[in-house]
Amino acid sequence: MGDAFAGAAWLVLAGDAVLLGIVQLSLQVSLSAVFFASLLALPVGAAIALYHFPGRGAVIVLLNALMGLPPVVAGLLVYLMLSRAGPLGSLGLLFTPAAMVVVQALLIFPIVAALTRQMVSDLWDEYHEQLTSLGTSRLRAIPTLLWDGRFSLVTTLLAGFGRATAEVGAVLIVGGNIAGVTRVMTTSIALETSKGNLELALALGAILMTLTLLINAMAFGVGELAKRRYE
Amino acid sequence: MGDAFAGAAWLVLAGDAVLLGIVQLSLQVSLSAVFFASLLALPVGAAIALYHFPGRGAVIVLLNALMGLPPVVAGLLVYLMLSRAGPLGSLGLLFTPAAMVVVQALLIFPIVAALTRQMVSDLWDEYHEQLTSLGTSRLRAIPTLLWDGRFSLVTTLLAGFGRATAEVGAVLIVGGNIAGVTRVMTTSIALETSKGNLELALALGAILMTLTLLINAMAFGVGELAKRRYE
Amino acid sequence: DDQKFITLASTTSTEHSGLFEFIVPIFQAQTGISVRVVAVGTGQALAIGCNGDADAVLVHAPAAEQQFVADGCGIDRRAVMFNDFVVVGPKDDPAGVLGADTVAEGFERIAQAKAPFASRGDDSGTHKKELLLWADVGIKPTGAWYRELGAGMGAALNTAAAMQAYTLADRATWLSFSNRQGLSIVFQGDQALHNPYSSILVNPNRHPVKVDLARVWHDWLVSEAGQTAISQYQLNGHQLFTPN
Amino acid sequence: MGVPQKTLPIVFEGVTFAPSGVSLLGPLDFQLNAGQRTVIVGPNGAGKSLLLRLCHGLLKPTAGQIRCGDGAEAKSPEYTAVRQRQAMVFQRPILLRRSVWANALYSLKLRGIPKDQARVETTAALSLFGLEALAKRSARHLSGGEQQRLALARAWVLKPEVLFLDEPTSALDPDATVAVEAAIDQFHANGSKVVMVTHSVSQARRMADECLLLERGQIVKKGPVAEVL
Amino acid sequence: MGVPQKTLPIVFEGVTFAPSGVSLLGPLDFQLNAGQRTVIVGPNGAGKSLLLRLCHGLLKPTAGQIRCGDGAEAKSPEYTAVRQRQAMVFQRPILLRRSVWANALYSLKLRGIPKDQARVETTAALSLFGLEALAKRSARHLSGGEQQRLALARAWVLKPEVLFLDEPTSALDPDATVAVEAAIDQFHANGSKVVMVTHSVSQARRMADECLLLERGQIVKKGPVAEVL
Ligand SMILES: Nc1ncnc2c1ncn2[C@@H]1O[C@H](COP(=O)(O)OP(=O)(O)OP(=O)(O)O)[C@@H](O)[C@H]1O
Ligand SMILES: Nc1ncnc2c1ncn2[C@@H]1O[C@H](COP(=O)(O)OP(=O)(O)OP(=O)(O)O)[C@@H](O)[C@H]1O
Ligand SMILES: [Mg+2]
Ligand SMILES: [Mg+2]
Ligand SMILES: O=S(=O)([O-])[O-]
Repeated sequence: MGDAFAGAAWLVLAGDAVLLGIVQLSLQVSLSAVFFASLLALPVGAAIALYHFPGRGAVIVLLNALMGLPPVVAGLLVYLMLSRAGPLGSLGLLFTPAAMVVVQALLIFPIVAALTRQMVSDLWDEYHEQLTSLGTSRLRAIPTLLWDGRFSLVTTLLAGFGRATAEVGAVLIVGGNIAGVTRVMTTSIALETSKGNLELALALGAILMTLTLLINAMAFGVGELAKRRYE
Repeated sequence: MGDAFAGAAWLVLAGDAVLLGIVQLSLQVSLSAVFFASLLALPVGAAIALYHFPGRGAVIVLLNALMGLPPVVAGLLVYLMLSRAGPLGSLGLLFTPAAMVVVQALLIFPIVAALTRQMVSDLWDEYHEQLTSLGTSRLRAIPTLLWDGRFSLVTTLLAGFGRATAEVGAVLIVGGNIAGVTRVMTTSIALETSKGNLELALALGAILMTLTLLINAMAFGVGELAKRRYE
Repeated sequence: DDQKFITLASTTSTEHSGLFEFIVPIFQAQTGISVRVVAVGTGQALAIGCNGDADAVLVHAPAAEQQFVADGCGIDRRAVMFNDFVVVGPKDDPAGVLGADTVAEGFERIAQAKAPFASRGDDSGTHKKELLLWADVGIKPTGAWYRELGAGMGAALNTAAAMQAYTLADRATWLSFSNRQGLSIVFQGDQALHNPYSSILVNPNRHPVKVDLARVWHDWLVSEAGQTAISQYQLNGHQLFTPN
Repeated sequence: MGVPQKTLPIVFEGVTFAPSGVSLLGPLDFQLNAGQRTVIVGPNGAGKSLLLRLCHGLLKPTAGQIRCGDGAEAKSPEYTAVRQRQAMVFQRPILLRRSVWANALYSLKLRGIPKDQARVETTAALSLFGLEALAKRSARHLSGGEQQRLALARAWVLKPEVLFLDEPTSALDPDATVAVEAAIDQFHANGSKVVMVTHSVSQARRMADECLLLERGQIVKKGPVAEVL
Repeated sequence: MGVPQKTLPIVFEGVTFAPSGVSLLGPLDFQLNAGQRTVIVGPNGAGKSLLLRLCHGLLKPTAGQIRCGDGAEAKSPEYTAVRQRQAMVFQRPILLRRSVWANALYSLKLRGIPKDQARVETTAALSLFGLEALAKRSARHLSGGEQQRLALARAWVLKPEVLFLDEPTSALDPDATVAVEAAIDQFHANGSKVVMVTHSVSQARRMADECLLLERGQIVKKGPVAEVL
């Protein structure tokens, strides 16, 4: 184990082009997915917290339930959409990083939206009457609440990011784990596992977790600094 | 697709013993994992929110990062522990449902703990001085805050539950997807996918999502009733 | 445990073919022992065996099997059955593999046409066979047409189907695979495509495995009863495995 | 009269408020007219704050009607526009998790007031309520009285036609109370309607043209302050 | 004297409070003695609430020392025990998201008071502060004055040696104010120490044995109320 990890760490430090490419693609895909999913999920989650409409309870239940959308299922759905035989086949997106971003965004969206819905609901309980009195429409309240809750919402985004970097089922199906094209960290780990190279797989896992840790540490640091400025 | 789904739905309704067994095992494993993980994660998350200790920031970052622990990596770690060649091999837990509960609990723990930490932090900001004045020790504040935040914390538990029912990487490694013993919904879906039975796989996915929806609807209903009583 | 069982590590292709679903109940009826099949990648199956987490293995990767025995992980390797590999590809066969006389010729045509080829890329028995075939024709496959997937047989077939690529598959998986889209067999029947399966007992001196029960299975596979059961397994009218 | 009157009078017709079956307020029939300073007094839990919320359209009556000058009903969506011409200082104001400055500026930004003008008005309001030195502070860290002043400033910048004040000087020191009462008077002099809740009999005497005495959800007396108290 | 005195006097020695470099309070040197009702007055933002928080050990002084009767320092962990013999009613009390009853009972449960006794005392406190009819209501839906009374009841049941009151009647109606002042006096008569912040000069006159005038974080006057105000 020690050897395999030292070996893998060495590959990273030595700038092994293949491994670096995989690492980079992993980050690119997952960060893009978080970015695009959150762009939509934050306002949508907030909107569901603020607006009352028929079927709202059902939408909340659906969103909460979709936090449990299996990556394999999401992968299959996107595969069928993007496959040559599917409705979007002509785009030629299957087995490209773009397809992986799409499927991960699909997975992350409900997580970020559902958790945002909850946090914004709690904030809205407090702000509701005051904001309404000040003349804030519900639409206008969305950015207000997202902004005032930004320090807490970071954790929500990190949950989404974690989901993206960790999952393998979806990117495997729509990416195909093609070496040099769509191979990312988790699919590499799964591959090494199926090859029986368990220690190398774990070492890759350790590298992935190290990266995740770094990104989380950065998010935490930025948050703390911003909080200090605000206080 | 329609046919495959109708067929799969028919199997469930007709009480197909194999499919029902798989469905039941899925629920048993995931609910147990959520239960055991939360038993620990709720108080631990709350404790991290309340206590100040050296390295607290690092613990928060670690917990947030572990929301991104890849199922395959968790699976490998537990596999190496439970393997005959590993330290806990003599327990004979590998390829049993118990092992699947363990690995899913490992995956869920950081999610529930990190999100609880955030929610309890926010509540603590409000309650801090008042509770301290009333003579609440930090230890005693843990149940107080968990109780007062219970309606919001449900979403956290649902996020954990979703993670558990959806993942395939971990249960595949430590469960082995043995027919009749450790085969659950997600591993069945993955299996049918690799057999090329995409429609059957999707139909199984739809059944799984229906179950997840039902459980989420129940949680929502209970929550709303309880809220009404409280109000 | 009042129920006697053994754990068998095998590959996804054997499992997906439905073979175990057919023969294990027969075995159990005759011996009272049930078999829990863990179907994973070839390397992982051997690793599970080597760690003592399975009592026997059934795989199709001759070189890796020899290594497994040589490393002391397993004992008593026995040939159980065989089938063959097939080259599958798009029905319109852009590389013209259909006209080839040998698999080597077929592979050469694919390389020449730079037609998409999906390689398992996972060190499985099938992948190693494919690499041997390329080596035989003296081609080092590289370039955008050669896509190294890193996937199990089923996943590789799904991917190949969607990108209309050629690939090498074991017949059992191919026959039990539904999502063929435009794929069909473009070459089969060369002696070079022989695909033998072996049963190996996990070395009981390394780990406290259920060697006695496993041996019953091991023996049964090559017995009259086991061989008959294997030969009787059919899918859509095709016999998938031929007993040795 | 500086501010045009459109939201007045506010007319209550058989209004009751009973959120979960139990009646907390009413039935109430009365109206709030332009030009007068109305002060609402009454014991704790009488329903004074609920009454202000109903006037301001934050709560919908369980039965009856609340209509305002241009006919909008408190239940209707048009009341949003009416509410924009009103402002309210809550008994327990909620401040945004932002600076004092950002809090005061917030509702002007909402109304699309040009930046420069908004800045000028915010500065004026903060200094009127003695907060200019605290502009950069985070609002949530203000003292009780400072928070109340900020809530007043935030309502003040809106130049509303009707200003609802729920015990607006309860946390203020005596000097600030005098200053705020003067500001309210100036507001009234400009033609705006003031509706104020207070527990201070002396403040009611100073500020009321008309006084409502509320008890257990009912208006038990209404008239000049000398008569009511 | 019903309650034994251990937390008094509370002694400030060169205490300053400057959370982010800027001094908000002090340097302060004074002491709070047993037997007297101390009233703290001063303009908004003077630091009155901060001062109470320091006495109650909720804030740690930036410099200097706060010591209490049995020697515990506000910085030390033993102050937790001291704090358990004090109670505070905050300017803006925070109520638990539970019923009125559960709120009043909460701190008794914390202290492990036997159930029956706790029930009796809770009932008594709720009725003393006029809340008996509201026991089953959810506390967060109370009116402003009702919330303040519940906070008083919650402190009252603890029978503290020292009671810190931060503008405890600011949201109360005149009758309730009289009742609460009487309750505080009774409390004082039982030998407990009362430290109270108020903006009402008349209340200060009624309630103060000793008066502190705080301005900009400094004690500018201290003595009998007639001298100070
Ligand atoms: N959402 C609610 N659900 C149930 N009861 C409520 C709700 N809101 C207010 N109440 C009750 O209605 C009554 C009137 O409340 P309101 O806040 O109007 O009183 P108030 O006259 O303003 O009293 P105070 O002088 O204490 O501020 C109170 O008894 C309160 O507990
Ligand atoms: N955590 C904090 N950070 C920064 N400034 C603070 C903090 N807490 C209080 N202040 C400031 O310290 C000053 C004193 O606050 P304090 O709450 O003690 O005032 P006060 O005398 O109680 O006033 P009031 O009569 O308005 O309640 C105020 O100007 C306030 O803004
Ligand atoms: Mg009120
Ligand atoms: Mg104060
Ligand atoms: O469900 S996973 O794809 O993340 O294993």
